[in-house]
Amino acid sequence: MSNLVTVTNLSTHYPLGQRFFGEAPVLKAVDQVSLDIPKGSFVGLVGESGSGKTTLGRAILRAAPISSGTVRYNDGEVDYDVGALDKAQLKDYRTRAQLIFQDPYAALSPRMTVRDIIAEPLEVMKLTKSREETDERVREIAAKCRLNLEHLRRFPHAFSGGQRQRISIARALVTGPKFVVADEAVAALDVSIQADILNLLKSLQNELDLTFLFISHDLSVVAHVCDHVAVMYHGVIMEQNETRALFANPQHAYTRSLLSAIPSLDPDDRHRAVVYDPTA
Amino acid sequence: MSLLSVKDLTIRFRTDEGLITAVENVSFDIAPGEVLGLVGESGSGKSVTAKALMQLNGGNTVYDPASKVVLNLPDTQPLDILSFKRERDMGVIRGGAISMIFQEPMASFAPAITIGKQMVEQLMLHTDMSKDRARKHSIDMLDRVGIKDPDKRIDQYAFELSGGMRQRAMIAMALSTSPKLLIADEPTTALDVTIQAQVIDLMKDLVAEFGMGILFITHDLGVIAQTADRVSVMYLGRIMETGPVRDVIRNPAHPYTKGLINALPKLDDLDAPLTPIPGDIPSPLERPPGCVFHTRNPDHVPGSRYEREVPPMSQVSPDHFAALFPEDVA
Amino acid sequence: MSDMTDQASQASIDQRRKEAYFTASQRQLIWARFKKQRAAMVAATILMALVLMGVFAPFLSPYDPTIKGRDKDYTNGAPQIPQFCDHNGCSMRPFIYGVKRERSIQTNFRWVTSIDTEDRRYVQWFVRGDDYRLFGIKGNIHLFGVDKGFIHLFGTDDTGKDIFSRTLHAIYTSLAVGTLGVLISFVLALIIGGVAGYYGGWIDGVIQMITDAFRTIPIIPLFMAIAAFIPDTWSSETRFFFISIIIGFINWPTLARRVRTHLLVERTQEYVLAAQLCGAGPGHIIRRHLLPSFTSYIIVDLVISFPYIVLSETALSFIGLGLKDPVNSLGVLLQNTTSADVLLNYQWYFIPVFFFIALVMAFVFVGDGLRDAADPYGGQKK
Amino acid sequence: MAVFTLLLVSLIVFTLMELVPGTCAERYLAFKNTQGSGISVEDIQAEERRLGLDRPFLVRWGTWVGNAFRGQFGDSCILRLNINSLLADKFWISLGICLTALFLAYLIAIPVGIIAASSENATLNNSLRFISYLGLAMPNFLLALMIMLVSTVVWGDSLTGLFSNEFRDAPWSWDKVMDFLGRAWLPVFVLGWSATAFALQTVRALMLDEQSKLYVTAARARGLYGRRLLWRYPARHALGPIVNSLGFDLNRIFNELPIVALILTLTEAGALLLGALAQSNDQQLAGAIIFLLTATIVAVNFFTDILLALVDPRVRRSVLGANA
Repeated sequence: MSNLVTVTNLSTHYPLGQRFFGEAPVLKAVDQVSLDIPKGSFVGLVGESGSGKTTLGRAILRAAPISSGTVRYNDGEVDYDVGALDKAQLKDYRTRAQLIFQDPYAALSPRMTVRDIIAEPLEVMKLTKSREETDERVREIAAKCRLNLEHLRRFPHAFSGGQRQRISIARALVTGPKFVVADEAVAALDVSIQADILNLLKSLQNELDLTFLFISHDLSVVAHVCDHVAVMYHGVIMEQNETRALFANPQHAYTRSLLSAIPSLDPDDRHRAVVYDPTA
Repeated sequence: MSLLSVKDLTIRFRTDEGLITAVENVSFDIAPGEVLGLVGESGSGKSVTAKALMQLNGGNTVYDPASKVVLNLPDTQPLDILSFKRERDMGVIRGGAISMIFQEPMASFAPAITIGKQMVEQLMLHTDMSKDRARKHSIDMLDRVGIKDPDKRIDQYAFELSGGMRQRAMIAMALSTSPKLLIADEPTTALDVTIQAQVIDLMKDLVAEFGMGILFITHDLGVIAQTADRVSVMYLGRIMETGPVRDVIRNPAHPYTKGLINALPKLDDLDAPLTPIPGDIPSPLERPPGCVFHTRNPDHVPGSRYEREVPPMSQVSPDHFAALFPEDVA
Repeated sequence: MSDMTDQASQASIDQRRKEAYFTASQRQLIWARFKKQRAAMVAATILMALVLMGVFAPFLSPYDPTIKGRDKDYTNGAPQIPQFCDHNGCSMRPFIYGVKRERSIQTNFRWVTSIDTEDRRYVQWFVRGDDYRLFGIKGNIHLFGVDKGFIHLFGTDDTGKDIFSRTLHAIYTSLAVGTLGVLISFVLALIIGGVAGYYGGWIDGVIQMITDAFRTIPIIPLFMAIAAFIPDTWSSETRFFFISIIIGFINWPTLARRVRTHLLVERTQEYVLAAQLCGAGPGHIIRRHLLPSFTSYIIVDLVISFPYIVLSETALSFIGLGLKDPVNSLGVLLQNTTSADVLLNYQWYFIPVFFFIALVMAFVFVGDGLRDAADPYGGQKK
Repeated sequence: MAVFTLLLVSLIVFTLMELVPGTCAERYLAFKNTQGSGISVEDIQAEERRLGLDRPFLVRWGTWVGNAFRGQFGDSCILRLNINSLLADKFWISLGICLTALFLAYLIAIPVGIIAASSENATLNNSLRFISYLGLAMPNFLLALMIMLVSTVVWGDSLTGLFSNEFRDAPWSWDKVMDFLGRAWLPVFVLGWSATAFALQTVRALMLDEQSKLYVTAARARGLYGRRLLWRYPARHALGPIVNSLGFDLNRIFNELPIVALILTLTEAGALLLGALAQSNDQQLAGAIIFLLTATIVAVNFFTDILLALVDPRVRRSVLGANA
């Protein structure tokens, strides 16, 4: 199986403020990371806050700067070096790779109707020829994301978290992308809704032949939906493996610590968490 | 005798859209040394309930006259908390007999006052310690929750500590006056998993050491399974099910509890399908009549009495109750 | 059975009400919240009335406010209140008394005005009078007048100009200067604040420094310095524009900071990134996302800054550096009240003062109400 | 930083002064003309050379600013008097009046604003709101006017000026000070009136903002209540932004000063400025006054920044760097 996205030695460094004296310190948000995302796979990227997982996901989409290293995207039709796209290529890449956000409240423009939000990518990129065609596409994808078509006239403030996330997904998928980065797509949702969105993502993957990079801090969620998992800590990938293998036999001490930290649902299994010490 | 007894607590808020019911007929008891978990999703009214125990809800809150919150302290008359109208009366209880820790430790420390000053202030308010003793005691408490260099940290500000450290300091402050009841309002939600695990371990140790009653509020059933003795499950301001934590998690009686457990991804069985609870949580403006959950219950029979009547708390097993009509309790 | 249909119709009404809420745009929601504030609504009504009075001043006022419309026989005349009844009986049509002006040995050869209660002058509607232009249309019909002589609801000034007419026209001028000033400062603020907020970084730093420097200068003394050099030969229109520009300059730094802050906040919102990932260019993002996201706040800011602009104009005119007779603004009218003589003898000079205060207060209250209504957290405040 | 702002401001002021048509020389000689002495174009040029007006713009600005920073403002254009001696007392007196007004405004606004924000009494809140709006809407020159007129009627003394006639030119003495104080309250009151209204708004808004924060709830949950809670928590944290607004409030008072001065015929800086401008077109003098006013505001801002760093550890940290 060929790789849809190949990340090689990718680094993203941010300057940390300005200093009058000496060299400005940098934040190594992502440091020499390599990651393969096979076509049709559901790759999980796990890490705690500040681990650089969001930056990595955005760098792949060219929404965060690439300091060094390369990101390659090859879906059979096109073969892009993402760091070196020209304007036309970048525009094309935007139709092929999309992002789903964590916060369903901040990701939707409050002054646009749901129809306008979903239609925006089509209109901006002029992918449709007429308003009728746009509406047709919007209705199609909205139905796939199980949105009530009568609700397209409404504004985002009328929706609950789960519904908003479905709108967000519909917007990301309306251009027919091949690759989707889902950044903590269920973290802000209630448990009863979370499963619904996860199932939706899974079924959309099958139906639309998508490849996912699923970013999350929650190992148990990742374990359920992903077939590959990479564990990130302080800008570095500590361990990556096929999901079952990784959970059955974690190699890195940090992965073990993460696993032990998940509170078990069994009241009789009250073990203490393993504390990870990076210096050990 | 129970330490805290909440009976028929009903809380409404006055808003632009009218009177909104946040909590309805909630009753529970906490015994000394017992950890009661209160689980619920967003909008279930769990935080509002917690704040009601200390009358911390805002000025637009309306407590139903039938609501009773009674605190039984050793050697004193039972205190009817909701009957206190003056801040001064509440002041004795808040931070003294009952302490509270919040979800966001950053936001709950005053940003421009050192942690130490805030701790000493609380101690001097509730005990007759001298300033020096209060400071020594605070350093001791910080040490006990696992903060290194407590004598240095005590003179720092909240923004100078890391997230986990702040939550530890918050716990140290809450426990410094040896309260009889600790209310922990989502104390681990804002933390990373590894830090969350450490804080949970710390709280388990402290329960063993101090023996106070705890009301532990969270949306995470796993956290409850790890910490609580008994659990109450809330949905849209009502208690759906309550009982010993093992009974409720292993043999849930209420469809909502069952749904919650089925929706949760479990690490030990990766092939188990995730079953969501259908539909969305209704907005507080559209509280369903009858059983508030019937609109999302997958097994709901249209036209049944759950659409009109509020089901009573029926006994499932000793100590285990669910908001179902008796004929539906298996 | 009818019970059932009642319930059904009630449910459908509920449903429609909810649907209206869900499909309500931000503007409709703000309006709905604004309507609930009684003080702001009262202020808005007063404001609307004042604005209409200003706009239709030429029609509503019986006379030309300049020296053209003066009443030579009634200088420093007291207000004439129309009445229906007097000792001679009542009439359906309101009337005022005529006045006589005479000078004789009895009055020490000074002009003395006396009221002749036998001389009734009836109020007429839609009378022909001085020519005026309203929206470019010539007219000479005025809302009311009297059958003979003049009527002065608010009295006259020392040259016999009708204070009522002057007040209405002054409201118009003050509003016009204010609007022009707000527009000028708004354009400046949008450009300067917009550049700073959208680009951020060092550009923002430099612009902020300059804005802050501008904010430090006490602007009124500075512009007094400039206004003092306005040649007396300037026409009243030129003067009017110059004052508007000055006032626009007074106000821009505050607005520019607001624009910048809004932009800085909104720029980092996820929905902006979402639009960028759709391949939207800066133009599209500014037009479709950023501008709509804060127009309501900017409008609120504009309304709030309005009273200060009116105040500035008044202050400048008041010290004689702004607009001058024959142009009529509230500031010019207030200037007339400066002498003790006025307080002692001609109290009606103060009537425009109340209009001025009402105008400014109405603006302040409306602005405040709008601010509360547009506050996204307002509804959640406990 | 403060010096930089001042430089920038001086450039703006100087440029605007330059933009005004006519140079100092032209104007002085034109003034002389009216006094009967005949002046020719050559005279003007000679005068311009003498005053250094033929030098490039930036050089003149540099000289002006250099002198200004040393407190030397040169001679007045028309009056031909040293500006320093012309201003001296007058500037200090007006500064004193403004600062007193500012001080009094906050002395009233802080407690009242805090009480207004923490009280849930709707009548009290609404009436305070109304009063402070009235303060905003009623320009203080109107207020000054009213008081003056009333006092003229009631006491037969218009209360104008800062000194009674017999003291106007007298050297400073105890009696003169008392006389001064007896009259200075009026401008202070008038200037303080709208300043208080503004400050009240600021304080109330800031307090409402702070009170809704979680740390206040947390402090209540620890048993604090009433005044102790109010002063130690929200009030203390709202102090920073209040201190921050001092400079701009002073600016506002300066803005109103000349107008009030005009009505009350005070002969201090504001009215002097007005006179300098309106009658004699004296840009040297006007520039000096505006420079001094701005320098005062910059200085106040500088001190409030220091004060802020003392009050708020977060600011201290960002000023001194992360290691402090």
